[in-house]
Amino acid sequence: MQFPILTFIVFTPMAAGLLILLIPGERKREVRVAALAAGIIALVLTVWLYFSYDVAAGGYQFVENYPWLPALGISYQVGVDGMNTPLVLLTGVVMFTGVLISWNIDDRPREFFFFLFLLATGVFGVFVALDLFMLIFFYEIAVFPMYLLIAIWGWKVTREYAAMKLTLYLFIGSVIALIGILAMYFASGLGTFNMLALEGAGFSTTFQKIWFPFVFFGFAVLGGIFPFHNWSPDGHVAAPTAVSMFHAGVLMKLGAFAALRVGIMLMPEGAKFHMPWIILLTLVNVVYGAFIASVQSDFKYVIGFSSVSHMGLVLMGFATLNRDGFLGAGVQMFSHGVMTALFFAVVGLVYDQVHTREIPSLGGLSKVMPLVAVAFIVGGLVSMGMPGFSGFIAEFPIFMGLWRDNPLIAIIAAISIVITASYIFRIVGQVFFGKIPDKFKDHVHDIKAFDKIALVFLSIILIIVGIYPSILVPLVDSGVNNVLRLLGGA
Amino acid sequence: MTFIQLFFIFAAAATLGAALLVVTSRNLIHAALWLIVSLFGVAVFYVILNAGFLAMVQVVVYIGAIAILMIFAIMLTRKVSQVPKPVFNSNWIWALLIAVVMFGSMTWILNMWPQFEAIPPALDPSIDPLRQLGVALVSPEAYVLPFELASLLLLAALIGAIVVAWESR
Amino acid sequence: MIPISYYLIFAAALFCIGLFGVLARRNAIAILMGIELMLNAVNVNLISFWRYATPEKINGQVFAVIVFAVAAAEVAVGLAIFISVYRRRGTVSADEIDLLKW
Amino acid sequence: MDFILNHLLTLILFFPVLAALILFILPSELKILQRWTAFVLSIIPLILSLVLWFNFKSGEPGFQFQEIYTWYSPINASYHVGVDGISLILVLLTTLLTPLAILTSFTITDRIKAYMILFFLLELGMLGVFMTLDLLLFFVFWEFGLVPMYFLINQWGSEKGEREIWGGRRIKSRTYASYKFILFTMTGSLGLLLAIQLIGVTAGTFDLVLLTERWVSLDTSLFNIPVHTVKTIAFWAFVIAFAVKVPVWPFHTWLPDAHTEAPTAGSMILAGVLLKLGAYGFLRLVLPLYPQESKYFAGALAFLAVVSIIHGALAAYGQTDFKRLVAYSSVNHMGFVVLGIAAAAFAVGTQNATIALEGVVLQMFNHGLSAAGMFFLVGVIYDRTHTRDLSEFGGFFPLIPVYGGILIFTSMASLGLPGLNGFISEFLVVRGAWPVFTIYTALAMIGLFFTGAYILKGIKMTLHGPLNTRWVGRLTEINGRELLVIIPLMILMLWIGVWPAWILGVINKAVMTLY
Amino acid sequence: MILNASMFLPILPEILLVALGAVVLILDLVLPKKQHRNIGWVTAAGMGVILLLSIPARPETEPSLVWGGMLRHDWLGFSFTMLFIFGAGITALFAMDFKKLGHRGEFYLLMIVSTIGMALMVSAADLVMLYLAIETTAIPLYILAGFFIRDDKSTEAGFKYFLFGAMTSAIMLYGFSLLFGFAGTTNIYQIAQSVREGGLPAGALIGSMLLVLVGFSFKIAGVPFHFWSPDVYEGSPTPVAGFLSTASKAAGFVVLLRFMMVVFPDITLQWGAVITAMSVATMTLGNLLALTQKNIKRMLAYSSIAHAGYALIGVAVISQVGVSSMVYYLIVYLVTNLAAFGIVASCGRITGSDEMTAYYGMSRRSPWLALALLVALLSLAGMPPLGGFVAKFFVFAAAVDANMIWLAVIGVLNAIIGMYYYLTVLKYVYLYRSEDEEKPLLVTRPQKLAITVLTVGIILIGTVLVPWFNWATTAAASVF
Repeated sequence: MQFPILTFIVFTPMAAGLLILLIPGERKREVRVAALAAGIIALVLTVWLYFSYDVAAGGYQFVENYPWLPALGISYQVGVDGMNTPLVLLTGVVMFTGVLISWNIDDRPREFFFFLFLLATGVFGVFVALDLFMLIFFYEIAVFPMYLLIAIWGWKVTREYAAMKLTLYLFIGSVIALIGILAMYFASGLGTFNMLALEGAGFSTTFQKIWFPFVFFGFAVLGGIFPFHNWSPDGHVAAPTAVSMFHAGVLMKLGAFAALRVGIMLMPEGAKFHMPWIILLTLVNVVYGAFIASVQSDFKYVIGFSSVSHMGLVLMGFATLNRDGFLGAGVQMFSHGVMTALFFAVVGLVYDQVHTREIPSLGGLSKVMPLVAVAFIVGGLVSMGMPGFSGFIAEFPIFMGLWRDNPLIAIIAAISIVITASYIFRIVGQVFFGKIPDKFKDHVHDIKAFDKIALVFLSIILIIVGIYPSILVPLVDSGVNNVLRLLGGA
Repeated sequence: MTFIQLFFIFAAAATLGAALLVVTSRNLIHAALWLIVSLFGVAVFYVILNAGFLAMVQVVVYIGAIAILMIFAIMLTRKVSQVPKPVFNSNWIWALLIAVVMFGSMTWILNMWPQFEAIPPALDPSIDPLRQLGVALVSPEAYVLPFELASLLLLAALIGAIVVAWESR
Repeated sequence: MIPISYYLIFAAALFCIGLFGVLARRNAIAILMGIELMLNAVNVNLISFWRYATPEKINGQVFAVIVFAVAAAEVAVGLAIFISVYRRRGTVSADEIDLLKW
Repeated sequence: MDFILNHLLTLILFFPVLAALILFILPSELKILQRWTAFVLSIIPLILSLVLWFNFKSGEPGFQFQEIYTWYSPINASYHVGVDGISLILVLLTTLLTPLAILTSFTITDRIKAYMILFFLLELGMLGVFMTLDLLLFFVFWEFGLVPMYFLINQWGSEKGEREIWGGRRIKSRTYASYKFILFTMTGSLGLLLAIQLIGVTAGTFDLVLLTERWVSLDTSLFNIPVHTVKTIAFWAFVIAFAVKVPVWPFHTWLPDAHTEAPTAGSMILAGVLLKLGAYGFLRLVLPLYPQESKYFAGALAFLAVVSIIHGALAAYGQTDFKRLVAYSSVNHMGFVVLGIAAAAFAVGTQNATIALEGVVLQMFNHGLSAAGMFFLVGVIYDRTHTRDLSEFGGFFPLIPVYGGILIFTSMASLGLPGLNGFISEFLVVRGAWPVFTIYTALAMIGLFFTGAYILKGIKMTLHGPLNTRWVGRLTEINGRELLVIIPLMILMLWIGVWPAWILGVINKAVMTLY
Repeated sequence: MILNASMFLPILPEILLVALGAVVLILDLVLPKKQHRNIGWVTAAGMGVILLLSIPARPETEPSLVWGGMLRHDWLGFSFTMLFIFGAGITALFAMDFKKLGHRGEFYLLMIVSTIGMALMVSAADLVMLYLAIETTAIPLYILAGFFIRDDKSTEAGFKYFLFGAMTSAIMLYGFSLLFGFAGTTNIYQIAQSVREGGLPAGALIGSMLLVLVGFSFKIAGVPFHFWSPDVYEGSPTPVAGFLSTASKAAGFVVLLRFMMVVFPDITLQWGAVITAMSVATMTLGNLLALTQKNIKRMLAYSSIAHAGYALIGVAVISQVGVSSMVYYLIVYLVTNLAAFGIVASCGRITGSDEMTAYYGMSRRSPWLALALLVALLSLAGMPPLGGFVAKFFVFAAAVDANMIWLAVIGVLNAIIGMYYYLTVLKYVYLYRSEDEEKPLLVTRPQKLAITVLTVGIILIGTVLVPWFNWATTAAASVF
């Protein structure tokens, strides 16, 4: 009996959250320390998991399987392969840094961390689930704390609206997907929710054609697919920093990942049938998202829309249905997760100091907070797919995948790179360089040590993956094999 | 048409007429009185149907208790009973419609029953319905449970009625 | 002899008159009278069914007895409630008891 | 020693990263320490590349000092480095110019640490391009080099000047220039990126050595389009990317702005090395990967080259800003490089081609020396006068004779005066191109005439004529540090001009084995 | 005709309840006024003891008719009996500290009688028994709804509940009488057979089905017989409203289920369609109307209506899966809604208001209570890891299984609307501020106990699935 590491990973945040609840609400310091401890434990566990995954062997590892409701074939079954191991690590990273960044939350930190950790448990659960019921179970656990986190601790102006919009969008998506899952369950006739078993269920082509869009779009809403992406920028903007990090960094991956796991992997024929037009939607995501981002004047909206654009790339990678595309998408999920967490951390830290996010009113911040500037630049370079950073490692194969069947789309999508570059450089110039406006001069200070640790940590991950892709790519590749096997080696 | 049928029709007409007056009388006391008439009419049918005991119960319980209770209640809430206000609420036309449609559909349903035109079979003289009823109500093989429950219900109703009607100072 | 249809149609008519009273009357006590009419109609039904279909069994009559009991309990409770309402509001008119939105 | 020799390229390539890290941990108050540390550290790659130079066996065909490691296994991209004669020279040029540029930058006072780190990263990017033998990695370094340059211009560029952009907003010239620089080059690279992806998809590898076989011989149709068409499009994607960098008319408009606004050292590197990246791209990628297309479109390329030469010369003549003048001269000189490449592409396999290519490679090296020198000298005078306006200069010779002499010497090298390096390479290019594109070459010769004209104009307006008395007393003679920068360049100019065989030998072997 | 001990075993819970009622009645007489509150403890503890003592009374796997066919001793009835006893105990805990409620022995007595009625209702196998049980459930509830005789709203609630209940039960009774007549028997397990033998046309059967359905719809507050429930819930004392909306409604559901399945197996197509339509109308209307409510009890009332709609899906699909999903749904719903009303009761006891505004800033006043409310509302909304999620999952699964995907889709769309208003309440609780923030909401001990039990229960039902599911399946299987 091996150590049930996945179970530990999934339930560490939850247990920590419950423990935190037991601390009296006014002892904020203890609450924070406990949260940090939990973050560190989760990080250590995920790192350990990441490096103990045996790439050569491939397949699902660390599998645990306990019956949950045998009568309906529901089991608590977890396991990781090359596709989700990085995502588990990503979640650990974001959780850890999220706690660091949230150190200054002063309004009911106990509840904040409880909800945040509940969210984390949901996210972990989805990533490692090998059972459809379990997947949807944790998926929804991951969705609803979002509402409270945004509504309570978010940006005063839009939080109520944004939180509700986000929750309803995601909830709609998840329940639609739920219907699809149920349909799969009954159509398979196997009486099990086990994904591995359902992979071999041999759904009829007609069934797949009908149900694939339900499942795929149901989950892809959370992945921010056009035209269901609307919730995402609003949500990002309204959310408090750590939540934005979680939200854009991890949650959107959750949608994309589930769309892959449940949609593409279980209904490959449906995927083949529908992807040719879905790819056009993702193209809109990529180009339109980048374009909208470039005309925003609110710092956070820029990042929000850039996430839409980048998640479009992930989905686009899926939509190619070939090895390169999946590989790129897999890497992009990780890369974008870290990058966007970094971005939102930066935006949050800037906002904490200057209390505005209007880009034209900012300037010269690199002089007071040089590290923040550097971190933002690193993130920016990643986001424009600059070689040497993880973004390039991710985007390149996606485009290669596109070239195989959709050369025209590859060319159009590439426009987004230039657009991204243009707005990133514009923001860098306007926010961090130039003269500091007088009104900020006195009260703007450098960030705290914890924040620095978080920023450096995230930046380093981006760079390491960028210059040494072998640390990540073979892993993802082994996961891609798993997908391709189901797609008939396409 | 036999005599008994004619009698039936007469009694039915009287009962229904009284019932109509119950639901239309402006004066509630009148309505209550008409209710007694109507209930009495029903008791007559029980007699025709060889259910003498029930007819008696009808008279004792319904007319003797329920109707009188209502008259008491009417007296107690007299203040409003005499203020001239419309008898019916504004939706009475719908109520009428529903009642008529209901009647139509009920007869239609009943008409479908194969034994709709059945003639009463002769009663087995060896069976005493009253004794039968008595036995049934206390036999564990029959209706003792409802019987006991009914007593519980009446007790609860009694207590409950006191709770709401009693205003302690 | 009287066919059962007579009774049944009579009962249906009585029931519908009662129903009309329930739906149309304003005064709660009048409504309660309507309900009593409906219950009586049911009893007529029960007894005639007993007499025509299952005279050898007694369930129809038992049912009717139980309905009596329930009706008594209902009236007692109902009137008590009316009186308590009346005490508070000075009316037992169903459409004037409208503090709640209905 | 064996370790060093076996991993020499990697060491050279990544030493700047180490240097950057060392700088990073230095305390930020000690400016002098930072400067000197940077300088000393930048010498080490130079030494290593000299070791490389002397261990390079010029007679052997193919790439030497190859190293290959897995880098991005799923798409068959590997860390594959190696040098042949052409890249060797450019590596040397890069490692040579970097310390000189750093030495030049001692005048920088603002955020020295960041500045120096960026410089090392820039060096990393440039070296990477010259060394790598993997198409993907080539692109990695190609793009990577942009970023430090962007920030160098954007942050340490000239303080003055404003530009109006659309919308009527006024922004700093250096912001405008850096923005234009990065967008031009990135847009240019976009096609390159897509073409590289296309190649990667069809050939299944990014290794240049393998690609030259697989891609060139590819003749099935792609995406239901004739392979010829696809290749033509890819060819132009490559060409445009490199042409932007070189720059060839009409893609050159970013260059005067960038050069003008960049700090002196930035201009030196920009003109000295970065422009060579484009030309190197032509040599390393375009010619081997697209032999037929290159031949087919050589005429067009030559046309663009000639326009660049003439336009560059005329534009340079028309400038009153000294730095802009030098910047346009780069357009002019790099035109010769492209002309030579076009000729070689057209006459592939002939002796003319070999000669032209020799000229091209040498011209790249030479221009690296002279352009860097010129920008440096402009920088020297700018440091003292804080203006670049030629009309405010004049009659400086008596005030600063040593500087005057150096300026004239360097200008002459740039001009192509026989006996100095420029002459040799331009002659070789013209000699190679003449039989191939006679008319174009003839037109280019006219361009050369204008070259003389603008160089002389520059000298005249700076050194001669009436003295602007404003400068008396403020204008000091060139100092020791500055001499330390310019003298190695002058030595090389003279050396190649007088005895070019040492370098031509290496070039010749490389060109012969390659084409 | 001989009574023996084994005959009493199936009605052991009911007998014990009667005994408890007697104890309560006596205590009400002998205890000094100040200690009357403790009758609540006695009731709650008594319910707990009854739960334990009833274990031997659990049915065999094979259902059997007992007491002359009056009752059917099966798992469906037994399970729900247990649930009602549980619910009554919890309600007693919530009511204890309510002014003018908790110290009245009559309150507990009436609740116990009503519970007995429910227990017999869900087991009844005879029309006579069923009717009587339904009335025994309802009549004490009429009084409980109007228990605050000095409160306009409460008396009005009792008034409306009574009038509407009496009318619908009369209509239902008419349906019963027809069924009796058509079949010649009052035993519901024989009706179907004898109607079939009697050659009754389907139309007549459908007609009586519709009449009966009126009464049942009233019990479960299904559209179009729903509109009493918001008024009654709002007006009733809150613990009573909780009891009404859970136990009474669940009892209605069980009866509906049993009756439809057993009595009308030959017209499933027709009643299936009716129930489906009712399900759609109920959940949609309930949710839409809940959206605009400003009073939390009214909101919960409309949400209860909506939940009846979801549960009806389980009936509408007419399958074994459907029935078990409905039973599961009811278990969850009972626990969850009790919790919701209980928290509202605890809160309203102090703030004296059930308006949404009273909930502003609640999480600052009483974080734990707020958290419990969060759990309850999110369970109602169908969020994991709470019971509501699993319940909805099963219900929708049943719909999909029956190839009624459109119904499942309507269900999920409704779930989204539901999500909206539950979250709105949570927004008030967590986000909005109020002036009373410094004043903590003091929850009394019995309430704490009840809320804790319910909250833990909600989570347990949502995570540990096997026992509940097996329970629901066993109960469902015993219908047929």
